[in-house]
Amino acid sequence: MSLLEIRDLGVAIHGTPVLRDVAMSLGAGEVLGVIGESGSGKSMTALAVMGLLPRGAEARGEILLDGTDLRRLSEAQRCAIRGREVSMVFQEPMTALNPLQTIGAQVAETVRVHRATGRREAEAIARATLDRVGLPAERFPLGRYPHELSGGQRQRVVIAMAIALRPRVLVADEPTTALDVTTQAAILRLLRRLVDEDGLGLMLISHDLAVVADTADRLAIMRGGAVVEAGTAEEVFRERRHPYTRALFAASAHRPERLARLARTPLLEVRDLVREYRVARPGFFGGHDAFRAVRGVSFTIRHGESLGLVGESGCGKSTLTRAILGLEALQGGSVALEGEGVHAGEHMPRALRARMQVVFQDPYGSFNPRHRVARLVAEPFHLLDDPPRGAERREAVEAALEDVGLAPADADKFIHEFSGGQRQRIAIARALIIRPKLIILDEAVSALDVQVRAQILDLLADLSARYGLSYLFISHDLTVVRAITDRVMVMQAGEIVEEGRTEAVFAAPAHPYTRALLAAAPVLELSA
Amino acid sequence: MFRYALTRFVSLALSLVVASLLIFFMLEIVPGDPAAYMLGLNASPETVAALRTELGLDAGPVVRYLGWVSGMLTGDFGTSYTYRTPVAEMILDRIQVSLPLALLALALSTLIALPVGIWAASRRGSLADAGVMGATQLGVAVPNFWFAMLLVLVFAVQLRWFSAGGFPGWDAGLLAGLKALTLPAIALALPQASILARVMRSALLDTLGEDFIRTARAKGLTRGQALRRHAVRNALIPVLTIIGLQFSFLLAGAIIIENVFFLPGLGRLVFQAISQRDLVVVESVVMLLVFAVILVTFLVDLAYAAVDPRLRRPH
Amino acid sequence: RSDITIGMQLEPPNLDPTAGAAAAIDEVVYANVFEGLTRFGPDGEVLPALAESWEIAPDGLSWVFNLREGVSFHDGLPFTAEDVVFSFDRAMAEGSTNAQKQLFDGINEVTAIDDTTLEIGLDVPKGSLLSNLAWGDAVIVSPASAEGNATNPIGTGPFRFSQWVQGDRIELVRNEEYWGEKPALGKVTFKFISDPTAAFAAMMAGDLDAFPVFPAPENLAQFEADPRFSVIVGSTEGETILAMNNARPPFDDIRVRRAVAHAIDRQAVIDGAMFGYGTPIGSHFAPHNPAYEDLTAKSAYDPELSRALLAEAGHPEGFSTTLTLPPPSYARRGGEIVASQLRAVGIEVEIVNVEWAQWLEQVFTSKDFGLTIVSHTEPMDIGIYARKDYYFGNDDPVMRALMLGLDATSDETERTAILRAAQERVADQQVNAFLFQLAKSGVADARIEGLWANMPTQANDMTGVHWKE
Amino acid sequence: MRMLVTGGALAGIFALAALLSFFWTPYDVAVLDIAAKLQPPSAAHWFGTDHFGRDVFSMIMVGARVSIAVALVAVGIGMGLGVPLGLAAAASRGSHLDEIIMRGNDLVFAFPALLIAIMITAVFGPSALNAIIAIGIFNIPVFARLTRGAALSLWTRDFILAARVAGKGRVRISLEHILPNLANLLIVQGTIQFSLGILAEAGLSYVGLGAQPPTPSWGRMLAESQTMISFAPWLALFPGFAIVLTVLGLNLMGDGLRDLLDPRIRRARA
Ligand SMILES: Nc1ncnc2c1ncn2[C@@H]1O[C@H](COP(=O)(O)OP(=O)(O)OP(=O)(O)O)[C@@H](O)[C@H]1O
Ligand SMILES: Nc1ncnc2c1ncn2[C@@H]1O[C@H](COP(=O)(O)OP(=O)(O)OP(=O)(O)O)[C@@H](O)[C@H]1O
Ligand SMILES: [Mg+2]
Ligand SMILES: [Mg+2]
Repeated sequence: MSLLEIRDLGVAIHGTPVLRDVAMSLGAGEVLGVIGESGSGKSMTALAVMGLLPRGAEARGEILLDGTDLRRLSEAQRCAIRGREVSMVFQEPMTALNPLQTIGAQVAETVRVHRATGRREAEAIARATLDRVGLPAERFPLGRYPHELSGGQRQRVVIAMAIALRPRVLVADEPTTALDVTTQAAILRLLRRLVDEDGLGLMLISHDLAVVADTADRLAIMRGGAVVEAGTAEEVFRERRHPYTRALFAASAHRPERLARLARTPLLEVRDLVREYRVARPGFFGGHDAFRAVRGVSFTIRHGESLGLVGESGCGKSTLTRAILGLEALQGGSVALEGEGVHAGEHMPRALRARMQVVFQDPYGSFNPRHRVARLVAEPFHLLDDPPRGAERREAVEAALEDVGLAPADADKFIHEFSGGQRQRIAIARALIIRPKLIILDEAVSALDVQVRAQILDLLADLSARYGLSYLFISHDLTVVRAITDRVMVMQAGEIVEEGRTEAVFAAPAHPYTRALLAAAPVLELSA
Repeated sequence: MFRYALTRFVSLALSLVVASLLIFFMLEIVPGDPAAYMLGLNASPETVAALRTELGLDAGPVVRYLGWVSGMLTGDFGTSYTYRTPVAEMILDRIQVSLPLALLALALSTLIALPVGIWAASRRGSLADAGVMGATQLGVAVPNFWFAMLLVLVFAVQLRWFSAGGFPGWDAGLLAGLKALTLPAIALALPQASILARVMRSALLDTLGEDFIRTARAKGLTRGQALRRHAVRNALIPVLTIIGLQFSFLLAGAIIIENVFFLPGLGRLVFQAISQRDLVVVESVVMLLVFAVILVTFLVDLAYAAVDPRLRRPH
Repeated sequence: RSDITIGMQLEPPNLDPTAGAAAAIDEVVYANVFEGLTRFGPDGEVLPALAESWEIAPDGLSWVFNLREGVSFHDGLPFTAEDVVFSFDRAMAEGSTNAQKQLFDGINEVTAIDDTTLEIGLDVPKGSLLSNLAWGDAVIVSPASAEGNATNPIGTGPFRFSQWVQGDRIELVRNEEYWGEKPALGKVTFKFISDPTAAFAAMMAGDLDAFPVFPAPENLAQFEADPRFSVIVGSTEGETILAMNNARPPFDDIRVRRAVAHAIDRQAVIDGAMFGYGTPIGSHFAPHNPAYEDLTAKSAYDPELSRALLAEAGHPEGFSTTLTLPPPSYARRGGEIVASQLRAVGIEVEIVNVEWAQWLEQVFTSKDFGLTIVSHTEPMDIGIYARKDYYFGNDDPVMRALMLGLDATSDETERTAILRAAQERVADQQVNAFLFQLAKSGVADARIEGLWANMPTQANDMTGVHWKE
Repeated sequence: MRMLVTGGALAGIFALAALLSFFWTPYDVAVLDIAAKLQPPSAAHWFGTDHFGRDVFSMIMVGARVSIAVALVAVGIGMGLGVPLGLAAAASRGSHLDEIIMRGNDLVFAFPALLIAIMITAVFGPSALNAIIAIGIFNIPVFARLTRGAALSLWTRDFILAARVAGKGRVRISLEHILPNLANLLIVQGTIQFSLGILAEAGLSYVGLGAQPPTPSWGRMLAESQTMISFAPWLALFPGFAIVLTVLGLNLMGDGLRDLLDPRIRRARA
């Protein structure tokens, strides 16, 4: 009999069904990977297991822990199980901790809620647990507050809270999504180690097939609130019985067809670019310190070229983007577009700005929710001296929408009426409408589900082929960069540490940081 | 921290200077002459002129402004025109009423509002919650002078539990003093408590929606435990802001209540002084109140740091 | 019981009656703490006080006062004629800030003949001298304590000052060394309650024993009905008038002034504003005075006549003007009624509510107004109609002559005749519209006796007040 | 939604009464009829008559006009000046302009509101207009702060960056992108300030600093009827109820609007 068995689980929120007949099982010492696109019901399943469904949710079915149906227990009994028998780790390490309590207190609390131990004893357990998750006493005393830790470190604290009492089941809902690749790899290693050492059952939830592939023993693939395929990892990988599973695998490894039309002439030249932020200096008489986010970066993009920029979170990628776009003043170096200098500020010639556009990471946040698509897409016309008006303008908008595979009628809708992938297409349409030479894509596909991501990548390749566009493609996702770029640069702490033809860099990374990055990136081994 | 405090302090000082200029020159253009007011209908112009000289009203506004400000720096607030007593003494007398009244009202409103707000939040959506929120809506909507009037009619005139107003002075004993301030404090506290309860509730509901509450629940804390140990303190920050604002409001805004209960407080002093054109008194008291508000805001900022460790050190 | 708590609407700004016009000062200290050579009695009669008796020289230019012996100030210093000289010289001096300095007009010298004899020399005969010396502004202070009287008043009266909790109350205690009959009360507390509702509540709640000038006439009926209280209604010296700016059009035209006067229904004003308390007057004179003449018929309520007069004066469609109102409720409420009555005959009235300080500056000093309502509370003040620069702008040589004649005589019948002539003159000229004599309506615990019913001067004389067994 | 409707209905009744009063009231409130004073509510005078014999029902209708007008214009002043200031401060975050605007706000906040109102009326004389100014001044920092805070968080949004990439300047962005996104917030706060304005007008009129006779206002009616509450309670009750109900209505409306417009709550409901 398995440790945790979910049978016929159904959940409805305010009458809307979100889970249907979900069934999964998890044994001791085993990792169950739960995969599925956003909104497929992964988190709901996890919360149902914990008995922490949101207000207005109604559940059916059985959740058996060692044969006992958790759903039949009283709230008091469930409280006794939560944290001791079944624990949970949440996605967002930044907000999962109480900012006003020390990490020691928060870990110790798990112990004190369940055991009548003294403060001292609870703290000893907390200490030992923190040591175990890789937060040694000398660098991480119990008196630290969450805001004094990095994201990865916070996630370790959350894990420590969950495993302090050595529970038998640990539910981890997207525990690494908010972290960069190297940190992600370390956390996954830690979780795997806990499974092996303590023999706990781990339910590992992710939308990223590659993340789970290395770690999971069993897989459950969800879609639309139901499990479409389940089995041992090997079986699922091998057989891919359900069409959705196959689509998911295909999309994860998708590489668009690219017809490179490389010219020799340089389009964008960046020389010794320096960008500093003023930050408050610690201490009593501290003034302001300059923090160098970008430290002397130089590179060139040629006409028609697609250049990749990779690096972990916070290494300065977005800062570099803003500097190139002339949105922020530089502290050193220069940026030139077709030989013309880009100077930050509003006095930047519109004709120059018109040659360069951008697509942001968050397909929703980059649109004013109060404007209609027509107005959103037409916004860059502001850059033209003689923008089209009236019907002409409308035609231009419709053409741009058609270019990215949307219907002309979509121009009259609001942005919230579109899906994530469609929104990103609209963002691209907006960037395209004035026919720029260069489009900067800052994490433009990171927030998308794999299948949508594949479509967008195809679109980008197609547009580049048709209009001779150049891209600066920024991402922390190596698979994507490898698929779409001609050359790649690796950035670490504000500096470019390696640069070269994409294939060459991926095949033979020269810099140790590049090697670490490549090693940490989860790779989906496609045997079939 | 220190540096932060220092810059805050400099800007506070600047604000005070601007405030003093505003107050002084605004009162300069108030029509009406204190000397003429004091001497009434039958006085001859020469008599009025003599009194103006005696009061130092002859000097130009700039000279008087500088005199006033430099006096204040040394704790000398000048001498009241009409009362002929040092303003500092008058303020000291009145503050013995206003400050305890404000504190009492604040304590009352906090002691009522916080538990009520927490209680309503923890029973969100229930009938009790709706009832409490309805009551607070009403509490906010009732003008406090109207409420004060009703309090007097019921508790002083009908039941005779309290006197209708007045203040016996602290010499008469702590109990007598507190008793005299009870009704006014209740009248002042009711709308404040309503506001505070609403803020407490909504702040708590906000924090209850935070991820770390879910984390706490996942540890095995019951709903109540999560509320007490994790939510309340986090919800305290907006509540603290409101409490700070309320204190200054209570200190300065009690004029109407002081009138209804004929309490010798600061508000009534200013009110009366304005009508008597006793401008030194008005200037000094308003200045003091502005200073108090600024100080309280400053203290509230410091209190944030006590509640929130993220603010203790710059990052 | 030998203590009493008296309610007052306004707090005195200071306690020196010789250095301020505020009525509240006298209401606390007059006849209680300070005394003059003479004083007003409960009905306005002038009585001896620190002066036992006096003689006038035949030419009327020299008065000799015999002062009481064995009198001492509250600080223990004996009272002598030198103190009187000091007090009067101080009030008359150049740069004096005595609000009623004109009381001493015509006095050229004050000399102490010996400790108990004083001589006052005059430039011209002055029939009003004795009553002038009875004013609170002419009380006797001691050179040793004069400077401190504002906050620590030291006089010769039956009560001595005990403490002042500013904003709240003033306490007086019995002066055990008093030269005259000792008062029955051991302690008197004056409590200041400006809000009429609060005053009502404080009386009802038993916080106060008496409120001699109760600010809300509308509540008197309730007190009347309650056996715990007695309502004491008397007269004051307050002629409440609708003053017109005689110096300015359209009120420089007597027909317009008469039109205004005839437009006003006095009884409606008294009923609406004062809830029936008040006596209609037709001139600037107090009805309780023996020389009073009822002239209300001269300006009886007659809107038709009013309209006719307006048309005659060239305002057939009426005109618009402003009505500046000081804070007391007789003015604010009365003003609303007057405005509506004037509107009925075509005079559009814009009400401007002001504070006293502003009223003094705008109306009284700058004479920048059309109409205003105010109560003139000084006793026997018809003389203001003889003043040249007075605020309502009535420059009348006839009145000046009458007043000179009045001052020159001390013969009662002659004085009465002059006063009647003056009343008629003022009514005929319709300098102002005369509304009513302000009533003094007070409330007291039914067990209290000895409170003044009338208010011939601003005073709360506590000497004769006592609790019934 | 229910709150919004109830609140809107409550406040709406009084708004309608105010509008209607321009054309019709049961009795003329400018005419005094002393003989008919202090009549209790009856068929002829639904809410009785006051001490001057005026019809209280008519006075409440006309009073609604003053109360609503004062509060509304004061909110208008607060928004009209506060919002642009807040937008400017946010657009120039960290600059001297921002600093000056924010410190100016703090300063206004630091002044005891009622005392300043009293000072203003001491200078200019009491009138409804000065009540408006006095209340309006204290609305400015409320809106400026709110606007700045919300605008600052909007400025960090990607769509603002997108607009900058489209070459738009700060003023344009503030007007085209920031302001429309603040609308909900401003409407909700506007309702709240509106209700506070009605209370403030009542308070000012109560101490005699609001609308001047013969214009009736709710606060003045309350103030004038105070001493008569024990024998003519209708005089204090009806204007009191008018204030309470209007403020209550507006507050309910504010809460309702917040729920309706706040996407977070809307999502939670969905
Ligand atoms: N509080 C809620 N109220 C109503 N519906 C909700 C709520 N939370 C989630 N849902 C709905 O339930 C469905 C499943 O959501 P769930 O959070 O389980 O998805 P998920 O697979 O975890 O997605 P993601 O990868 O984005 O986290 C979605 O359609 C979502 O819209
Ligand atoms: N406004 C700012 N003030 C101070 N420091 C900043 C600011 N913006 C960014 N930084 C810092 O600059 C560094 C680079 O930030 P940037 O946003 O460019 O990183 P990134 O590579 O885009 O990361 P991510 O992958 O998380 O988007 C980080 O350390 C960040 O904390
Ligand atoms: Mg999820
Ligand atoms: Mg970035």
